[in-house]
Amino acid sequence: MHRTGDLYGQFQTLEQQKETAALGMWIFLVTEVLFFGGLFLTYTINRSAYSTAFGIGSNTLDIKLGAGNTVVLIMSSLTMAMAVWSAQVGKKKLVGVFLIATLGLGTVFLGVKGVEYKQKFDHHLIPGRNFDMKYHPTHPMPGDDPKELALEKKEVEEAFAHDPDINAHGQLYFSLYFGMTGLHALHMIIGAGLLVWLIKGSFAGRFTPQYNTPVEVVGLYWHFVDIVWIFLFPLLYLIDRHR
Amino acid sequence: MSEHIVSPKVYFTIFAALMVGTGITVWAAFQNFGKFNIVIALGVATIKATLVVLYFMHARYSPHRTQLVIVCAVFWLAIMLGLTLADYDTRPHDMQPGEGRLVQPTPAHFLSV
Amino acid sequence: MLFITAICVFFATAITVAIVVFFFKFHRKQPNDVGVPIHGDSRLEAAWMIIPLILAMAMFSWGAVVYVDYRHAPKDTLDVYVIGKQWMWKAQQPNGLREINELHVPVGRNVRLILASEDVIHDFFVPAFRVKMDVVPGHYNTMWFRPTRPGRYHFFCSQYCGTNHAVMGGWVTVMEPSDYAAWLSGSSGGGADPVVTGEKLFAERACATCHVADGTGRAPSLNGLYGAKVLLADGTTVVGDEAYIRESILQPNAKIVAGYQPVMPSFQGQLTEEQIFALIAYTKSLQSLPVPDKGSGIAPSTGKK
Amino acid sequence: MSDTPNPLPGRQMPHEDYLNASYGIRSWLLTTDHKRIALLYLGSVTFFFFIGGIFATLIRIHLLTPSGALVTPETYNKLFTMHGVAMIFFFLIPSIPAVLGNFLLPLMIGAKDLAFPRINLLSWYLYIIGGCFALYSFSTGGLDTGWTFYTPLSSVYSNSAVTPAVIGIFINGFSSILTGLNFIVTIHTMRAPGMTWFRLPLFAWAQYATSIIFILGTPVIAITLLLVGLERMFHLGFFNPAMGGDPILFQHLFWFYSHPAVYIMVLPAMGVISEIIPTFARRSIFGYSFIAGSSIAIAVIGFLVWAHHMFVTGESTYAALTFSFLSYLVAIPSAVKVFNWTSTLYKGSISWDAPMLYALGFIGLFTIGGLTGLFLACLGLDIHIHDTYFVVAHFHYIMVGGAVMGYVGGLHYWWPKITGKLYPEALSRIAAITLFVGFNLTFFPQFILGYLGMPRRYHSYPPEFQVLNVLSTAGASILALGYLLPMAYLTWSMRYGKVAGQNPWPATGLEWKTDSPPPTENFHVTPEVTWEPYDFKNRPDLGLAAGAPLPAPAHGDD
Repeated sequence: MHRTGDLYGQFQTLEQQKETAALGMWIFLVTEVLFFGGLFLTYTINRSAYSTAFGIGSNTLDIKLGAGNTVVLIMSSLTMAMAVWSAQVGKKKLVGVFLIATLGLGTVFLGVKGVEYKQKFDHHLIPGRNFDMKYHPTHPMPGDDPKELALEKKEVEEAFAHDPDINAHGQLYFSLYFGMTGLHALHMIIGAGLLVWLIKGSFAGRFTPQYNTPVEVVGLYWHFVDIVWIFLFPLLYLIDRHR
Repeated sequence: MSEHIVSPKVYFTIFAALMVGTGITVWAAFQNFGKFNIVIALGVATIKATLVVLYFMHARYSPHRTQLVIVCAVFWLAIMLGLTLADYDTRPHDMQPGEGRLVQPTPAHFLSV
Repeated sequence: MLFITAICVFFATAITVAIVVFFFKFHRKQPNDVGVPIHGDSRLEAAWMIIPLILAMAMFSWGAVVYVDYRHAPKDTLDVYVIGKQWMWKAQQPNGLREINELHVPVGRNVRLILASEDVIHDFFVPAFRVKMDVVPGHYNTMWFRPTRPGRYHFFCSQYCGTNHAVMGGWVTVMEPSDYAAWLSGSSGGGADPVVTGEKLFAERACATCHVADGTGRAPSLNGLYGAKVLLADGTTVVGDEAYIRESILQPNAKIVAGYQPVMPSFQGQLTEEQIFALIAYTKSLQSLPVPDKGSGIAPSTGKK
Repeated sequence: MSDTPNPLPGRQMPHEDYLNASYGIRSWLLTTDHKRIALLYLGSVTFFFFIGGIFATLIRIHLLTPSGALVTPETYNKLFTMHGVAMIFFFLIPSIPAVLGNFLLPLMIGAKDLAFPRINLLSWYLYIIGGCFALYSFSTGGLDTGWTFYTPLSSVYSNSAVTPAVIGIFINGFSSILTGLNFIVTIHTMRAPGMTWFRLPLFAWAQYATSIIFILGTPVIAITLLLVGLERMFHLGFFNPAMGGDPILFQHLFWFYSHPAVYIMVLPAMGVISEIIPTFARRSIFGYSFIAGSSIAIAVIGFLVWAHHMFVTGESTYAALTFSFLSYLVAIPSAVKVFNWTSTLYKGSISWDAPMLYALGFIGLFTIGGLTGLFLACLGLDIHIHDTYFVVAHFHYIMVGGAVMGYVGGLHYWWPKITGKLYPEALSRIAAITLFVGFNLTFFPQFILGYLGMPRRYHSYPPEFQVLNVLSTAGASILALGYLLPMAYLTWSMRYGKVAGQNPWPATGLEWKTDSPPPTENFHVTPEVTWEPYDFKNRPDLGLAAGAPLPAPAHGDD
């Protein structure tokens, strides 16, 4: 199909094209909801079966990093929304600024996630042959809070006394943890790629009050990724903190 | 259909609300509310998600068609989670020979051998 | 069954006849002929939504009654343990007699099979009795039937389970009760009485140190546990059935009896399915023993049997 | 010309159409034209149909004798698994939507293309990549888990190439999702002026309903199979009871998609039938809004019944009762469709063209398939016939008797539009009848086999089942002939067939108002719809009014 300016050949008007693109993205997000939904269901069923193991697994996560990341991601949603606004009101320069801010915050999020993954690796909490919930409490790492570590140790020991298979159940928790956060991170990476493309476009001054469909559509996607995290954070980090 | 432009003021208000929500979740997680911990955590998360959808994603100002799409997503998610959990949750109340009570263990499984 | 078949045959025939009749009767005579433009009739639509709906509900109700009955065995059953593994069936009679790919049952008794799998999902299917049930690893499923005529009947595995799925079957032999009794005592070479095995295990694995019969131990007495309601720490009750006993052996902390500490270690991975069956059989044999006033997990309202 | 009236004899001047607009392999592989993509799909799904068909043939030959003389048990298990995977995921699910839907949807609603042409091409590439993974799995060790991939057999115990297969289906899933997304958006935003929702062809309604299932169901199977793949590769325990996982959970997730997937296969076929019947009965369809509504109802209720595949897994009795009840509800919209189609024949002017024969065959077979579904939905009966040949026969009646009949019938019906040529009429009628007879002979005995207690997926069976198995195999050979025949003459007609003209039947849809084959942009002038669907009376342009002059092949009105 031929393209005239910003209008693709199969459409009659720019407005129709914009509506279509937005609807397309919304429907894509519906499939994403169900895609993550399958994981959430798996998580729910297993968590209700093994709440102790899941609680212990959850408590080994670093709540400061998790909460910090939540703030970072929500902030990136704000800058994304502002980028859309800038395009809508024709502040071409601001579009680029806000997009870069979004990308920056997204990168920070992924970086923190990387740090957390590294920790889990060091603590022998990657599902597989070397997985051992007992390892970390007995092998302190530099920078660990001894009080917290002692608490963890007590918790793990108690759990082991009753259920020698807590490692298997803990592995389930971490399989789901890596599955869910990994898939979320993958979505972030794809989103970051889209942002780079948008930033290029914004430098070329492509986005105007008349034509800002790409910014808006990518914005929808980005906010969705944010929403997934809004649910992942309490489910993975906070389920058993009150013990 | 003219485009509705949301003012930055709204965005910042929503952002503030989301921050407060995050604060509440984290605070509540350390209190012991028994069964209600999970309810609070997911309740706040749902409110936060709704705010994002309505304002950041402009669903509030979108055509009915888009709103219908969102409702469908939530509805189907509810079907999947609801009906599956209904199976698991009714197993403990299932009837037992002569007793009118259940047999099946919860998904607790473990195989020996 | 007959009802459903009749309805289905009726509708299939009616539609076929209608199609064939219309097909010939309204065959186009002139190349330019156009049919009569009838756009529809809401009354007709309503009729053919409501009538099938009523018929469907009748079918549903019939099926539901049969199913609920099937899923809930009567009380006085002869319990046989059946284990499926790739690709054979092992059965164990109440007296411990073991069979492979064979199952002997007396005629006229309610027989309940307690099904467990050692590997993948299987399914125990006796076409002649119209019963089947999946054998799911990690779960106990039960099924029951009441044989009415002596004879030998095929049973199959009907959930696909790998290479030799098709040959994972055998014969159910239905015998006169006297023959069955003779067969049980006659072929004693099969194995020890599971109650005896269970009792031995109970001692060997030091269960008896805590589960003291008179209720003075660190754990509740098991006398009278089977079939009774157990009061749990969270205030709910649970029936002391096979599934509960199995769970309590493998995951002691899942359901703590009221008034006791969660101190029992898990026997996950330390007992075979058959040993668990034996322990359950032993627990069942304690059903009629006197329940101590204190130190039993049984809910007071139920009292002893 | 053909014996059917042809209001528009072939244009005299040579015109450009989508087939000769550009040449060369690149112009096909990089095309964004929905019509060319449809043909790419046509080629690739036919390829998978062949593969699946070969497996089916071997299965039927193997089952001639009770001991199964042809192949080893391992090979047999691989054959039926690969038959299922190839046929379901790579033939039936894409067949009507991706071939006919792709070709027709924009034409039917008067659009120049789908909403997202490049995503449409991407769908095809995803399908091909997924297909390559599946073929890789088939050729390096095969696949022996059953197409249902039940855990822990698939995730732990099977020694076959499960991982590439699940990756293939995962990727193919995204092809389905993107197709569904494209269709829904297209129907919402790309309709021509005057094409209101209630003037949409019923085929478009059916595609819409199918797309709902695509976008809501497919992501769930994608994530589920992804988890199975991960479980296999990294020895995780999501569904493995030995590690604390739950195999029943897998079945819930699997059937959440795979039951609605049955409607993905049959709904578009119902759409095809709803087009063919009014055309050849030459009268308005009976109960338009009820047929349209029942498509949506099937799509929605179809999502609420999945655990009826699990009545004997030990799911809770309450859940079983609920799902059985809901399963009966889904029977109602299907019945409504059958009644309406039959009523459309009443006082029509019925011609005996091949597409009509396929359509009537569809109604007959679908009725049997649907009614036997009532047996399976009945809890008490399902205990006995679950996982037996009764189930096999039932779903083949729906999928082969229903979906494939619809697909082949639709191919015939729109063949003149797709290629601009007519197929040989006599041969095609013979093929339709051969298919119908062969199909019934193959699968009807299987109902009886199942009721007698022969479990499915058996490479050998007790000798008392032999007679019925031999009958079934005999039928299968007739059935194979019934499939090869259309493949041969349709291919032949592409070159030697008579020129079809715009509207050979004639039919009322918008797709018949443009050239055959259509030009790349579908319509020379954006069409405007002023007529009601399936209305033959007020359409002088069809040239059916007694004594009416044939309409002039004016350029302006198309």
